[in-house]
Amino acid sequence: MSATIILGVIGSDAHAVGITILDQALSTAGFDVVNIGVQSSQQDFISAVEAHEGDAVLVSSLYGHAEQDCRGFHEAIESAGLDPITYIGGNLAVGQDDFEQTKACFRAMGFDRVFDSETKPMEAIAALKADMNITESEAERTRLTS
Amino acid sequence: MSATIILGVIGSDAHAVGITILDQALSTAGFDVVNIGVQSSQQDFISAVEAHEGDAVLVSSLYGHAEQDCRGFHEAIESAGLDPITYIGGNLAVGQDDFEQTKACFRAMGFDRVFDSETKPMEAIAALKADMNITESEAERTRLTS
Amino acid sequence: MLRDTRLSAEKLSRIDERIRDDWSVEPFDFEEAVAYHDSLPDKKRFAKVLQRADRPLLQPRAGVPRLDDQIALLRHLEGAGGADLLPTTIDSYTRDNEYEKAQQGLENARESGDDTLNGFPAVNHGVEGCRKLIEGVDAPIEVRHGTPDARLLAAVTFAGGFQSFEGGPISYNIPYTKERDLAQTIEHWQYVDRLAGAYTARGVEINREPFGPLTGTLVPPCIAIAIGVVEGLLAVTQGVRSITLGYGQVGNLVQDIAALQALRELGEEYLPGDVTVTTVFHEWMGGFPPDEARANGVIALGAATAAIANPDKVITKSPQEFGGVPTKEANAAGLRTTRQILDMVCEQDIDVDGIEEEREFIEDSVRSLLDTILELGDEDVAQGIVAAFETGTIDVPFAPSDSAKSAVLPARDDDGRVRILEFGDLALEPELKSVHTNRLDRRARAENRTTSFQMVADDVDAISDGRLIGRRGSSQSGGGGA
Amino acid sequence: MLRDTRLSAEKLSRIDERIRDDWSVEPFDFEEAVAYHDSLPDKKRFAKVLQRADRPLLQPRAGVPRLDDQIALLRHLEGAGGADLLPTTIDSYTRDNEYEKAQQGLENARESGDDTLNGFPAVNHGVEGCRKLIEGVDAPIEVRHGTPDARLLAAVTFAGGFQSFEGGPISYNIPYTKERDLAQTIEHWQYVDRLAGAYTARGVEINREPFGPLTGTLVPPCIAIAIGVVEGLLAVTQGVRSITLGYGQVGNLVQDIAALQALRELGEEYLPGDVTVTTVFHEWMGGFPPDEARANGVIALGAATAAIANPDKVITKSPQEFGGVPTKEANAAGLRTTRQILDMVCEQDIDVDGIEEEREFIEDSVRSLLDTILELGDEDVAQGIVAAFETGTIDVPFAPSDSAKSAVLPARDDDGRVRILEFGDLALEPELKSVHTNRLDRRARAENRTTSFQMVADDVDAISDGRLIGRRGSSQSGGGGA
Repeated sequence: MSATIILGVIGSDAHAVGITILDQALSTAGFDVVNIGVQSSQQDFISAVEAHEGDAVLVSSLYGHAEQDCRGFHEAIESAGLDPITYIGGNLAVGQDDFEQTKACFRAMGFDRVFDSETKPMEAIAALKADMNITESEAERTRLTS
Repeated sequence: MSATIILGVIGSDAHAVGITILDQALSTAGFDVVNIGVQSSQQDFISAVEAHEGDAVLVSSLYGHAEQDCRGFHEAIESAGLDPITYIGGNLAVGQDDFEQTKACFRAMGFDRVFDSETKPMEAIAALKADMNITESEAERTRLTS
Repeated sequence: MLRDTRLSAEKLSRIDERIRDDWSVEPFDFEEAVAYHDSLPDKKRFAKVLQRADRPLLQPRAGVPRLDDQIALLRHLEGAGGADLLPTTIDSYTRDNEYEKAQQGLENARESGDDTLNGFPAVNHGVEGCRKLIEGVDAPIEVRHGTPDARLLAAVTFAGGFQSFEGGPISYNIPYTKERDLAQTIEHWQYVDRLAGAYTARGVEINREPFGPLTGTLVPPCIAIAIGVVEGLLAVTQGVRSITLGYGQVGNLVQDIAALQALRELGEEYLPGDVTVTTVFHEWMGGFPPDEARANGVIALGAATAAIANPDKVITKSPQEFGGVPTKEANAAGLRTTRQILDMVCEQDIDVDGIEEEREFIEDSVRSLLDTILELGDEDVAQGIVAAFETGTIDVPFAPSDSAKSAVLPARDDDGRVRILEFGDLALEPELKSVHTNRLDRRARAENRTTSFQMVADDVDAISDGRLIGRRGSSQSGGGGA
Repeated sequence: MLRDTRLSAEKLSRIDERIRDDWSVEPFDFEEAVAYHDSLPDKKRFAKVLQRADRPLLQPRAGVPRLDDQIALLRHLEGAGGADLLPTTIDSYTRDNEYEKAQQGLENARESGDDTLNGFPAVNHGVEGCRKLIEGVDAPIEVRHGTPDARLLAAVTFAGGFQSFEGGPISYNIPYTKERDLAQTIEHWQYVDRLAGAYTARGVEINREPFGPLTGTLVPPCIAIAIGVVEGLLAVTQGVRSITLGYGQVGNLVQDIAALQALRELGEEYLPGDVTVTTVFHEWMGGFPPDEARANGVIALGAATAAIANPDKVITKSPQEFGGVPTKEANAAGLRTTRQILDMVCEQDIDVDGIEEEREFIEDSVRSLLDTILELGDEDVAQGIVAAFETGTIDVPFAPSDSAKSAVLPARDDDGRVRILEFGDLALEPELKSVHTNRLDRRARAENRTTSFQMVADDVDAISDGRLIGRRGSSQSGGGGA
């Protein structure tokens, strides 16, 4: 398995704890992780996909501006001739939102999966493996659940 | 001023703290207080009004059965040829009730005033004085607000 | 004549038959009941679950009239609340042995869908109803009530599979009733404890829990603990082997921790070695603020205290305490708030100064009271406690019962600890009394007022008004509700 | 070249004019602004209200885009929440100096009625808008933001009547931005502090508050305190005389109390005698449980800690913290829960063992860091702090900024205290380091695992998962959100 994951926080958002831990967890699970850090623009993500042949893009956002920050993101990805799997996770709306509604909104924008901020790295890892048709070896399964 | 107040807790209810403090506050305010204690029946209240020529009856209830315990109380008072002022106060309904509704219910049963359990003795004293047309002397007013 | 001796098997049977005349219950048989208990899995054995726990277990209060509703309520508290131990709170008519009124209430509830009773009428539900309840949930359930004469309730609920029973002859008489005779109540509870002992002798350990908070309002720890120990002694005489001694939070961290330590130590000292003593801490039982946010603060302080004092069990309150019986959601919320604090604090090594001094003061005071009780009864604790209440040498503040003098009045000192302002004839050594008096005088001086009943009234209202101590001028005085 | 010296009056004026080109703001005049401040009543003078208080004051966080909404929100927090001090939280676009985007957001908000910005765009509202806000409420208001280059924001809000301003060149760079140069940020804040100093010299005391919690997640107290002291020193050089040093709750009672004591003592020691040092305690800034009942537990533990440690100010959280910006009702509830506990506990004399030892350890560690910083800068603290971050001798865990190494990794010891697992090049004496290492090794042994990044990840999630320490096997590991 050598899938490459582009990881970053979009917009003006500077919350680094989540991606630091996600980075570590994805690396341990065997993915090649390119962590572009906080305050990354749409173009930063797209450039990273191009430069590293990214198979998936994990966008994190915790400050409530994700909808604004991601507007046109999937159109830009398509214009660049790319087709990575795209996930987004975090606190995606300002205020006390109904997550189902938020999820539908981001799905409509083109994200393959939408996670809330309670999501554990293992869930994202499992989703990536499912979406990429990566079969876990017994060894890996043991490690992940230990 | 020598108004006589009959004070007690109705039904099977045994909460004594409130009437202990009310007793003390009413006595300090100059009322003659007859405290018939907890677990008093309707008849206990009526007998006390008769025996002590009570001007007012203060019924306390904190265990949520007040409506049941007070059913027919005012009819019984009337049958006995009595006409005291009647107040009730406490936690008057089981569960999280809407106090306005509870108040309307007990007013309809014949109580002159209905108080919630947050009521301070001073409020009851002020109400009694207003309902009995007792004018406060300056001295009393000072004492009450000190 | 009342004596602290074990009832004979014959007397047990005789009472057993007589009490069934009070209300027609389906016939049930002791042997069959023991077999039923034996069929229950370990997780429903109350004493085992409690005694084996490695952290404080949480238990809420809850009781509604209908069986299905009660099962649904308890399942919610287990599931959404994470309760470790479950309660079934009995309605007030049953507590008064008014089974006919309870029956009417139950039938009204069934017809109208409203909760016209303030608890679960276990006698009316009968053995079969109780067993359906026991089988309807995962955790063990305790009977919580306030019944002076709880003989029929005990007979039905023990046969119905309950393995824990709150109360005692003092703690369910003094704060709960006006005219019941204390000596007679003790006789009634000798039957309850003897029946629990009979099950215990057959390997079905029935846990018994004296009700520690008594009148729930500023009860001085030494009084609560002395009475708990006496009820423990009475129960043990009848064969009970699992005793949970209780104490209600007063809100001062040092005093509450010290009291819980004293409760456990004195319980272990005074009760025989083959009795397992556990402790239960009740979150604040006095008046609550009429605001859920502030109520959460009161609950949380109780939880933090428990996390440091480490009792075996905590009885939780809900943020809706002020308004009476809480919704099941609020009840579960109180459990989770308590759990979060417990789990965040209990792994910390927190040692608060001054606990040992306060604990010794409480222990000396309890010994002073217990010595007098045993002396008055010529070493018979049953006779002694009756005589002690008659003479006021033991007393409970704000007690509605004619059996208590209610001459004792408590107030908080300058640190917020509950002290005694009026002693009546309470049997405390003079040097112990002077500690109370000096501490209260110190507070009075700090507030530039005299110690008086107004101070008591201010303290009764203080927590619901948002503070611990009813300082002069801090609120409008008085004590409407609690 | 960057130096810790006071900007000249000419340089202040020059910058003052230049920054107004960033966004067209209505012209405003320093003299007129001083006169406006002079017209404000004492209850709106932030530093006075804070310094005169005899108990910890409560302040929430709150900011919405529209002026009328912000006034209504703050009035609610004053009225229903009982806040003593008010905040105005600035939106993220303003923090990035993207005033055009903030303007669009504000206009969208005005048209749609939705809050399309996550705060109040004070620059766009201008001096007049700020003054309407100041006049619309009773209590003083602080500007709370996270803006690396806050020059225009400071100029507008100071002229607009605000008398307290959070942040600093390190605490609003390291946790809030990726690419901003630290030396340049310090220069920008020299202007902010110099402007605050100019008002102060005219009798309008502007309170400045370094942001203590930094990245908000398991920040070792010595790091937070050292940076707070450095920012205090930088501000004082520019003429600031009212400094509020901040610290964010880590959840261990002893460590939190010790850290708050160390914060105050070191602040008073390192800052000149004519500076008034106050302290602020932030309720837990890490990930919250996704459950309001449990969140109340986290808040309550913070309140209890504050009641014992007695800081001058407490920044409260709401039970809806998990879900992002709370409703105004939840925000007020967090204030009242905190107030109830504070007022119940603050009158109690609670002395917890081990605080002095932990405080001395923290103070020794802070001195070790500050010595290195001053040495690296040849006694110039501005140069020293830049060099220290460049070399990693000072560092912040989980920092997004390229200016920090982020090599430091924290984890909790067996008692739940935050220790350092990976030091990077952090300038701690070897004997101090060994304390951290030993404590973490002890925990690892207790859990039968090795110290590793997994331990860090488990600890990051522990409180939101319902515990303090991320014990092996206590949850599913990992750290999705915070």
